[in-house]
Amino acid sequence: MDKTIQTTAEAVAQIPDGATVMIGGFGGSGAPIELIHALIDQGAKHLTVVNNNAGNGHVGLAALIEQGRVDKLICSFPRSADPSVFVESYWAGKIKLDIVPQGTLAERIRAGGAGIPAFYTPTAFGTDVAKGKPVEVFEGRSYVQERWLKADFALIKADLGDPHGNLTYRMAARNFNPIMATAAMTTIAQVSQLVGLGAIDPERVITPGIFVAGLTEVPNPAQEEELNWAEAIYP
Amino acid sequence: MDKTIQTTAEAVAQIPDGATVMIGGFGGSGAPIELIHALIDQGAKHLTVVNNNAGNGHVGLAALIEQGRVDKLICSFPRSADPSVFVESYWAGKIKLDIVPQGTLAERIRAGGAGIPAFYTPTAFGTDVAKGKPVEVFEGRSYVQERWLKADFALIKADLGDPHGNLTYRMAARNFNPIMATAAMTTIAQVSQLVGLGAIDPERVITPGIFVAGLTEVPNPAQEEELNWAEAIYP
Amino acid sequence: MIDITDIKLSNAQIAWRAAQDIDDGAYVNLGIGFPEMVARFQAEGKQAIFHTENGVLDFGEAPKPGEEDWDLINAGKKAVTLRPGTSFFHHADSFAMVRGGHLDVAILGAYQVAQNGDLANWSTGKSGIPAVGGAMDLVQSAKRVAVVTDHVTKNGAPKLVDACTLPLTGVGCVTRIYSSLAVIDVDVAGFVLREKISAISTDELQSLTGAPLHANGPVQKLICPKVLA
Amino acid sequence: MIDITDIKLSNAQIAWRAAQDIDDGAYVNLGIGFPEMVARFQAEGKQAIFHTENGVLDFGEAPKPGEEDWDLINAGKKAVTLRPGTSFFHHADSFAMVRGGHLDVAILGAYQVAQNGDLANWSTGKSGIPAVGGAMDLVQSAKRVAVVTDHVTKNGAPKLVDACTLPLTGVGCVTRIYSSLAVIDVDVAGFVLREKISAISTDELQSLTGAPLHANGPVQKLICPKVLA
Repeated sequence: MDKTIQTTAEAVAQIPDGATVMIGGFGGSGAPIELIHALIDQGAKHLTVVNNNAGNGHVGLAALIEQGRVDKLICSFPRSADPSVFVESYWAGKIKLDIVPQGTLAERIRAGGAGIPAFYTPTAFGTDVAKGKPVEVFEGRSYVQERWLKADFALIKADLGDPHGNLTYRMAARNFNPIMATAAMTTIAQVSQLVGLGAIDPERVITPGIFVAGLTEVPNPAQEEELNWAEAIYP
Repeated sequence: MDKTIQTTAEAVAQIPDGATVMIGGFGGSGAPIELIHALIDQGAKHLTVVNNNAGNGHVGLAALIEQGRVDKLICSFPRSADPSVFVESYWAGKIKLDIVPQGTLAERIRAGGAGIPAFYTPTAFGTDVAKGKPVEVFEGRSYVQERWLKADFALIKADLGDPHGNLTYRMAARNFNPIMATAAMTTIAQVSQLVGLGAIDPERVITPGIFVAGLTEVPNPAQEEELNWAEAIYP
Repeated sequence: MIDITDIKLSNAQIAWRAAQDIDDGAYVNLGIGFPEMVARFQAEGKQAIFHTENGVLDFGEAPKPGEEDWDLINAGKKAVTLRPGTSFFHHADSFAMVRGGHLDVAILGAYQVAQNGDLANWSTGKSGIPAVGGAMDLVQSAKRVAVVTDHVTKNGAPKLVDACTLPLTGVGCVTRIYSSLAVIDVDVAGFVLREKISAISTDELQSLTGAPLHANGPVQKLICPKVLA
Repeated sequence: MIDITDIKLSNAQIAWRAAQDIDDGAYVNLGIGFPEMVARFQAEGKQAIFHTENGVLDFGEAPKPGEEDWDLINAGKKAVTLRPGTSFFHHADSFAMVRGGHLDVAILGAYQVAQNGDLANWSTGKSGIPAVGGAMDLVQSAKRVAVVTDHVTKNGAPKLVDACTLPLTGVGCVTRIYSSLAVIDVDVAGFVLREKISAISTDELQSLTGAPLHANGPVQKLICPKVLA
């Protein structure tokens, strides 16, 4: 078994129009810029994207939105240093926004991967965000029922990867990547370094290969912050 | 801040009669034998214990039960190579048993640590174990509502520990230890090696120190399997 | 009633047959005891990846006696070994893997399997101390749930039944049974006979089965290597 | 109405005052922006441990310009540094830490705080694109939720109000307010004045506050170092 894929283009080739795609990262850290750009090149449209943010500048997720590929965004914080692409799309009515508190977003994704269709959280009780959701009292406190969140595909960024799909992450670039890997039917990882089977210490594996359908090596991946300082625009 | 405690006796000194105590481990792997023995010496009784099993031989959890300290056991699998202590206590009506499917037990503990008062699982739907529990249908499938599980104390076994309580585990000895650490008001860890702050690679920390109230070094900890072959009896 | 003592498959042969249906790279959980034997009979060129509830993925076979590390065990508390590709995780993550539907196959033992796929394998009823372990999680959530079992109990009673009389492990979960006499699928029609050993007739097999055996396409010969370690 | 321009505390002074209430070893989350300033004013001999939503515990201050590593950032997407004791974890674990009640203190900014402890700090209403981030999780689950804020808006309107008119971040969650004029607890009685700057009278402070200020014990002088970086 070898889950290695030669190119980012090949890695995202199967994503159809209308797919729900989770994209890892928090701001620029952990964002799979090269996979997103490959998805732009591939052309899939009418996507629903799950990401903590809404893109920054004109690269990565912002570029995907700028190309008009995203019908709906599920996120917690659609602000950034340069959110102009999202803001313009939003006010033009080209993109729908579903705001989810960050911890609820993370837990819904984790629940999707863990086979938990619903759970209760104190987060957002009594706020507009919880409107219309079931509320239940446990031990005298009110909680909101939240539902799992799953995706057709997850595009994630990892540090090391082996042919079975075992992955590690680099520092805070871990963020949403490991949980999104569990919640998608098909998880595609870009890894900064592909290593041989057995080269990753079993104690250090953060995402076991069972969650990964394919991985492709992208050495020296672009960092969103640096692309934005260089005023990069994709494509 | 230094969470180091000098002795196992001191580490368990505050556990009162009637406490709910989570004890890590799966069979012998990851079982904090020395902390359990210190708890026997300490004398607390009428305990509710949460553990995957019910002890083996006459050491560790089995010894705690044999001393009559455990009123109730919450576990998934009260069988072992030598379950005689539990079996005799059970048939003598000295200990109550609450059987929980292993994955539900793990998720209830995780929920306790994660502030999730209830969640839905497909596990045990339609079985005796789910009797009396709320059932809800999501997307055409029936799920059982399960509640979080918390404890007053958790006694866990780790490999490396630093003065802030950051912990690593050794191979499959990880099991229930990291989740129990999150679900107790007070988590006490025995570590095979106490290392200086900064000596554990931040990427390798499995239990961040926020979950640990105190830790004590037990070099070369006893392994339950080996004690049982030696027919050890505690105390 | 026919005496199947000399014609039935051994546990090793049943395990061999179950192993033939496991794809290369499949993620598999084997129940404690008899089902563990399946790992020994993987088809040539195929390598499954085994999961154990206590937080190990892709572990290897048992170590040599004396070389056990008791921090490296499987759900049956037997020592296992590392392989290139092994990973460790805690119990909640382990069952997230199970419950989230990420396992391709779970193979378990059975006291009874009903024609609607219900499985009873954890409790013999009132007597004895109940012990469920991870079975209830596995049977509800693995993509494919199979059973390896003798076709009848030691007393000759059917283990494939109309409806389970013992406490259930899971409802409607079993899709294939590898018995000591046959391979039987469980689908909306009930028990569907796929393969049987040549030494028994369909009528004889039916007489040892507690619910109707349906046919859906040809019934193949169930042929296993005769001698298995 | 009294002009507080020259007498009110600076943001740095408010942050300094908030920092004095943080115990050594406390686990603390600071909101993006102004609240982040609290980290700079920890009391002598006390070292809090800072949590950031994106999966870092016990991180250090900002690196020198040019030495940033953009894989090591905080929730405000600012570069931070490693410390001895740092650990990394994924987002679900990070918010399990938050939601599970493991943080000792969360300090946030506010648009409005109501006398029942309701907080509004995420949306100014209809205009603008909503962005909630992790605030709703933090305010419901940290052991202590405090606010650092100007006492009034730029237009002079009270930020401490009878009832919030802006969309809520959380209900009944704030227990202490560090404002530019006073330190005010929020308990069952409503706003309880604990400390105020000497340059303002209690009546004047009340006139700038949208709900009654109660007394419960002596009101201390709110004294902060005058010049803070």
